[in-house]
Amino acid sequence: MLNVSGLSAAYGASQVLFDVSLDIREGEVVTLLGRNGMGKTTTVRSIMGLVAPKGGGVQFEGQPVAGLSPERIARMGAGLVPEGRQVFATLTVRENLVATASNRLKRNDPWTLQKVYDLFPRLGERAGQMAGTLSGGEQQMLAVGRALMTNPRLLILDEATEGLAPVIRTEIWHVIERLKAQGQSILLIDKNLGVLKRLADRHYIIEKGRTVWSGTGADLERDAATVQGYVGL
Amino acid sequence: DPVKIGMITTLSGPAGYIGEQIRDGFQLAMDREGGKLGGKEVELIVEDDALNPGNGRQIAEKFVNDMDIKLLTGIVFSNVAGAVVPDVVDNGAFYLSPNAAPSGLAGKGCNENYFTIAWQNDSLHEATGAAAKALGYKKAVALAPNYQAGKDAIAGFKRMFGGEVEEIFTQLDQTDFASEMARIRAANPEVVFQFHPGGIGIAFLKQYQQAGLLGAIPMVLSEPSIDGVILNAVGDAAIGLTGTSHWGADFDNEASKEFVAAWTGKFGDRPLTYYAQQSYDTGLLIASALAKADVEDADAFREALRAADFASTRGNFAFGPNQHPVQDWYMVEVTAGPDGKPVTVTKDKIIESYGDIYAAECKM
Amino acid sequence: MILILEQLLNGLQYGVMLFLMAAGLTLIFGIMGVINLAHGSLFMVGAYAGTMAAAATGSFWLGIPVALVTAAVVGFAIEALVIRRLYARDHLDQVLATFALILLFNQAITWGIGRQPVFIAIPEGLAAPVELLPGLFYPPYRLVIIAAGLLVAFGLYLLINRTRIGMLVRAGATNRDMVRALGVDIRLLYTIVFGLGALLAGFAGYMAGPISAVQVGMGEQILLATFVVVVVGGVGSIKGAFVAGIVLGVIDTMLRAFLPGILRSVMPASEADALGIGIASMGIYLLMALVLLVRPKGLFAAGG
Amino acid sequence: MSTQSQEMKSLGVKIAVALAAAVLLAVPFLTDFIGGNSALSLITRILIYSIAAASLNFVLGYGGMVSLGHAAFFGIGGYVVGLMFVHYTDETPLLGFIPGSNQLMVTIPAAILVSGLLAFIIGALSLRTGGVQFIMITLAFAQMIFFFFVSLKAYGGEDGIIIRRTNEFLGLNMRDRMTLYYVVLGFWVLFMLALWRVIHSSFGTVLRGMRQNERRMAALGFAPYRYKLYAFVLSGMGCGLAGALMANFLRFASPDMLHWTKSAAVMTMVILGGVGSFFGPLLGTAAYLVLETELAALTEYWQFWLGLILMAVVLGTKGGLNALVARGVALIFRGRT
Amino acid sequence: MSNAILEVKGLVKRFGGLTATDSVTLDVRPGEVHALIGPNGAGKSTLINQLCGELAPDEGQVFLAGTEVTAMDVPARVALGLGRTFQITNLLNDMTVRENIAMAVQARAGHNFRIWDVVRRRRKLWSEAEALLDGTPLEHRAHVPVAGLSHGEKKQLELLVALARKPQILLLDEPMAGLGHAESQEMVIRLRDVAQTMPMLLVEHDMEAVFALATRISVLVYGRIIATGTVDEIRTNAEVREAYLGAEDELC
Ligand SMILES: Nc1ncnc2c1ncn2[C@@H]1O[C@H](COP(=O)(O)OP(=O)(O)OP(=O)(O)O)[C@@H](O)[C@H]1O
Ligand SMILES: Nc1ncnc2c1ncn2[C@@H]1O[C@H](COP(=O)(O)OP(=O)(O)OP(=O)(O)O)[C@@H](O)[C@H]1O
Ligand SMILES: [Mg+2]
Ligand SMILES: [Mg+2]
Repeated sequence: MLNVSGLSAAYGASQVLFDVSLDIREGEVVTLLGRNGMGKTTTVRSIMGLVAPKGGGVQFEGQPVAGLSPERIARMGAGLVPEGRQVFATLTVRENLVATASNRLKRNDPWTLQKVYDLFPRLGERAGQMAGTLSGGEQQMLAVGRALMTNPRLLILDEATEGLAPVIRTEIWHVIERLKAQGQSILLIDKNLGVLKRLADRHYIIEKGRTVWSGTGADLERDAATVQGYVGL
Repeated sequence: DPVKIGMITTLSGPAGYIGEQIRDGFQLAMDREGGKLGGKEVELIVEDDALNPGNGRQIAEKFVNDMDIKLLTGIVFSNVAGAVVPDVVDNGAFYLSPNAAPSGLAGKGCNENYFTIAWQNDSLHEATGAAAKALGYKKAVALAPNYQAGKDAIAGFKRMFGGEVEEIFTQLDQTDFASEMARIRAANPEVVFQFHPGGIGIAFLKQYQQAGLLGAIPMVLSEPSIDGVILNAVGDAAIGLTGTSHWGADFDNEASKEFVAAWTGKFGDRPLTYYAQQSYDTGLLIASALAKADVEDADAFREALRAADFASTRGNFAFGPNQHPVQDWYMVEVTAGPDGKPVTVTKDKIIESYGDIYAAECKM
Repeated sequence: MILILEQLLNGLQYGVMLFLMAAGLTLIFGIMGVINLAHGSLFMVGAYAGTMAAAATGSFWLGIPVALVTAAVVGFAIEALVIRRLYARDHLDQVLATFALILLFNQAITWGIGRQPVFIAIPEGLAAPVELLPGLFYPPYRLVIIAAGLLVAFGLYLLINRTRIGMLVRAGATNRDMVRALGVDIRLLYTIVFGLGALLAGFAGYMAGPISAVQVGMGEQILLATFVVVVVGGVGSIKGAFVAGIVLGVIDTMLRAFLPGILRSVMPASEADALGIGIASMGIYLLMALVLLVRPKGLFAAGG
Repeated sequence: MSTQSQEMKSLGVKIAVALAAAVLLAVPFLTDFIGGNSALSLITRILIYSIAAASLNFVLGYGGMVSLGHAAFFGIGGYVVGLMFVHYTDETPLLGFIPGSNQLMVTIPAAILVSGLLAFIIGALSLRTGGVQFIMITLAFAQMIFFFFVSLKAYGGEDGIIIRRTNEFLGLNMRDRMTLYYVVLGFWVLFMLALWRVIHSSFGTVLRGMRQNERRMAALGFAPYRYKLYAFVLSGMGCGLAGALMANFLRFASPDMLHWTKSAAVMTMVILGGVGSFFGPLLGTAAYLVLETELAALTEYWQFWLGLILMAVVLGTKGGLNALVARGVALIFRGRT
Repeated sequence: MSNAILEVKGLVKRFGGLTATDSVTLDVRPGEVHALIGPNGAGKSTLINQLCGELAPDEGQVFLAGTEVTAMDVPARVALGLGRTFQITNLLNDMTVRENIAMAVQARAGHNFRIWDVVRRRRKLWSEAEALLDGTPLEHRAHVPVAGLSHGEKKQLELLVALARKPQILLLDEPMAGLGHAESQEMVIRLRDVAQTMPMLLVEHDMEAVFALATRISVLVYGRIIATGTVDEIRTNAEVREAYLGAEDELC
């Protein structure tokens, strides 16, 4: 459903991505691995149209999306949990969740406010509080909930478990498992390699803006030495 | 070479209409002789000071130093005049004021190259005070914004009025006068005097009517509050007011009739104000002087100006010792014109051959 | 007694008028976060458009739709041509651009209509003062303005706090990219909301016409006052702007009405007058400074 | 940036400064080429206003404090000169004990001192707020001072104070435009050098930090309030100097100098030139004043064209004229190598 | 009086109806890494903010090296030797990595009201900044403005800036968050090194790191400290497992 090939991108004059390629098929959970500053977030931003790609192609459901506006891409079914939360600080928790909620793809079992509150009871307790005053972890939950409320076809989680307590982290992994079972496609960026190995179908590693390795969980075990060089163990 | 005349005036902002009147009035004086004044070819150069003393000064500098202009006129506002006039006269050029005449330049600060054709600022309101007195009022409420011109206005009014005056000060940028209306009603004076220039004056008059005070308590106004443009914008809220003026469009003298006809001929029904008239008179004065002397010959030209040897649209006109006008003041009444729009009708003469109180301080 | 009551009513009415003038700015500046100095120009555009229409048709009421539509269309145009390019930029760029707009609008009016102020009458039936209480006369047109102000306040409150549009605009003010990345066409939304703000400005301008002067530069006269209202109320809060309008209106009116008198009872008359007038004439600026010193974010900081 | 290109750049700056110095010194002899005597006045005004603009830019661009009240300091500077002149000619002491003066070496330091004091008071109160509230509270204080002087009957109210003679200075003939120009130029050079030092000083660096992130600076141990207040006072003093020079140049001080539109105009100059850049305020001031005078001479609808040009600059450049010039210079350099 | 560097007694902070800090008493002693863990929204950051003076507590006292600092503002406490990092990075965005560090050095060096010196010539600032950068992942990014750093790089810079200020005690709010897998491991090593000379209060959700670094752990739940103990005590505390750790096998 998502196909990125030979993607390059830059911030102003400094080029960050040189050659990133990856594929996500319907219902797959795919990870993007790499050390800090290698271009994971930039890849995500390029996919979402938040950074204009310089070259290469991005196709969503077979349609080229490079150059489209973020809202167009989002409407086609991409749902983003951005790095660093980026909740709407001046809106309440509830407003954060409902402001951009939608079910464009007409899911018959869409995410609702209640379901999000069930997933993160903490958000229910804080429904009327300004998001800017939430704790770091609460904001992170809100960012995840907000993306879920758009009922996306492809969910992109950029370090979505950052700052979450272990119990909540576990909870999120459960959700991802459940979503995966329902056929949701997911792109994951995270540092918890152990869990990722178990959850994901395939992995990509990027290094200095280039895809340098890709394979399944089994391949990961097999190439442990190479992988360790890229992301540590 | 034509005699160049530099006009620094305010063409932008809410007061832009005043500058426009001044420019057009002067042009009419030139048109009279087919572009000449006093038989000499003249060239009028107009620039907008945007009501900014610094800008005015810059323009004057260019006129006097670069373009070698010896005759300047046109300034609307006193604070622009304050920045421009001293510099102009120090450089040996003449400044002839068609409007602004601050006291600072009328008394100790007077200068032989500085002439005022309109009036001294204070006398506008002194005349109104005299009118209120003449109408037999003893108890007045006087309103003006809390700034220099406002205080001067009330002081001027009181000087000639003589009766009991309650003062109410407003703000310069005030838009709502409901509170003042209530205070006026509570004070219940025999007459109200108010001075609010420009837009706030329009608002004041409209709200006076809306509060039901128009007709209930008579109002007297000085000239700047009832010029033709303001009356137009105020509409029927002005009808019945009493004002004072040194000139009116209905003046029965040749010069005035000629002027009004020329204005109507050129600008149709665009309101005519005393600003245009003052500027027109300035043109006539220059013409009279140019006919006698060269601008280059400053002393002779100054003498010619002092003589004020022209037929003023206001009839009686002479210069006092500080080279400010000595003239008559009239009472005017605002009535509905043929089309229902308010117009002023000139009534009695209130003061005759009046100059100003600063003249004595002027040593020339 | 009746005088105090009347002055209170006057203050209230002035306060509502202040709010009405500031309402559009609350949207554009308070919620969208755009420093729009040209708010006054939109006020002026509405006043001129409506007045011209009223003069042509002879009906005050027909002027209203014309004022609204013209101001909104001009608002759309400004947003699409200028403001849209500046959201991502420093606020100071907005200051310069909208300052340029003021110059353009003032000259455009001078060019097209002329420098003279134009006349607009109060609609028939609303002109003659009515007696609210024995001895308390009040111009009915002002009652209409109060009603209009209340209506606008209520409508805006609902729009901002109860609808998704309100949420999205507030969200966009802090993080535009994120709103887009969640599938909302914020550019369209912002154009619409800016247009709405312009429309409100135009409405206020037209309604103010019969009690003040319709002239070039009329917008700059109210510009500061409107910013004061928004800031005193707490940027981004409709409730705040409304309360601030009324508080400022009442206190300002009461100060002007009674301060010199009160001071005269404790000090010599001439000094009392000078001091009282001095304080009163600094009006809303003094009040704003005091409010901000006590509550640096205004009366109702956003979200409160 | 490589050290080589940095060296190139600093060399470029040196050459530009030397060139500018030569031009500024020669201005009075070039007036015939650049439009006559009034051009000398225009350039004098540009120098004076650019002091005010650079002072504002110091708090606004470097310190992140958007003040819309700097006309207060500009105006007070002017009024100090005016008041001292009035009392000099009246031979009465000001407030009963301060003798008047017509000596530039007295009035200028006095103006700087008084405006610094005023900036201290206004700053100490205003800096309790930040952001938009800061804009408005500085505006409020400036407006109060404006209203105060507008109703100050003893000193001409809104008609202002006419200063018949420019202050005396080292026995020079200050009525001579050229002399006055060089005196202003002298103050300008001193001011710009001082500003350069301050910006690159320890304090200047801290100030830039404050603009970017006050909370971080506090966490490092810098007390934001004190640093910002210090900057605000320095900036007020700069504006006071400009005001004092302007009063001497115009031989006039009036509330117009204190009006909020003056604050706005100076801010416009800063933004036009480029916020937070050293030469931006000068460029902005020059562009603004030249446009204003030249356009006004061409057409009475000059504000329309001024508006259009300002708009073009905002929309077309990111970072004002300074950025535009920098890009132009970069283009030339790249073209060569 | 104990010899604790940092001591908190009965601290209370309420936000409306919510008691975010509920009579918290704890201390940090020389040579120790005191870890503070607890569920999201337990009040850890709120506590840190009160310790460093950004938030005023409603009740209770804070002592820094024996001096009561409860009423002092942030800079005053920093001057007494308190250092911190922010959970959500808080840096000078337009300045480079090196300048950010130099600013911290400058803060410590003083003389910052001088308007007549030249910062670039204060060589010690720059050499010290260089020295701090040496051997870190940011070494080659010294000239990059913070705005051009990735998320994880900013987190690394947070720590360097705090270290450059040379505090007596360091409050760390989730230093591992945002770091990659490999970087987290490197950070643990680095912190262990720093801990030799600098006591710390460490807030962190990365249990691997906490267990590797802490000499003592306190658990905060709903604003209250429910347990304090050694790594092993906490690891096996049933209440903590339930409220916070969850099924640990999920972890790695
Ligand atoms: N706004 C920006 N401007 C300039 N450069 C940037 C910007 N954002 C990121 N970069 C640079 O782009 C490169 C890739 O950054 P990116 O955020 O994509 O990395 P990442 O892999 O997501 O890292 P992390 O794990 O730390 O989040 C980094 O070197 C970073 O310095
Ligand atoms: N200004 C505030 N107003 C209301 N509630 C607040 C405010 N600040 C924080 N809170 C609430 O206080 C609680 C404690 O927040 P705090 O940030 O201290 O949590 P934390 O322990 O750091 O959590 P995390 O691990 O997620 O960062 C949270 O529930 C938060 O929503
Ligand atoms: Mg990233
Ligand atoms: Mg936290």
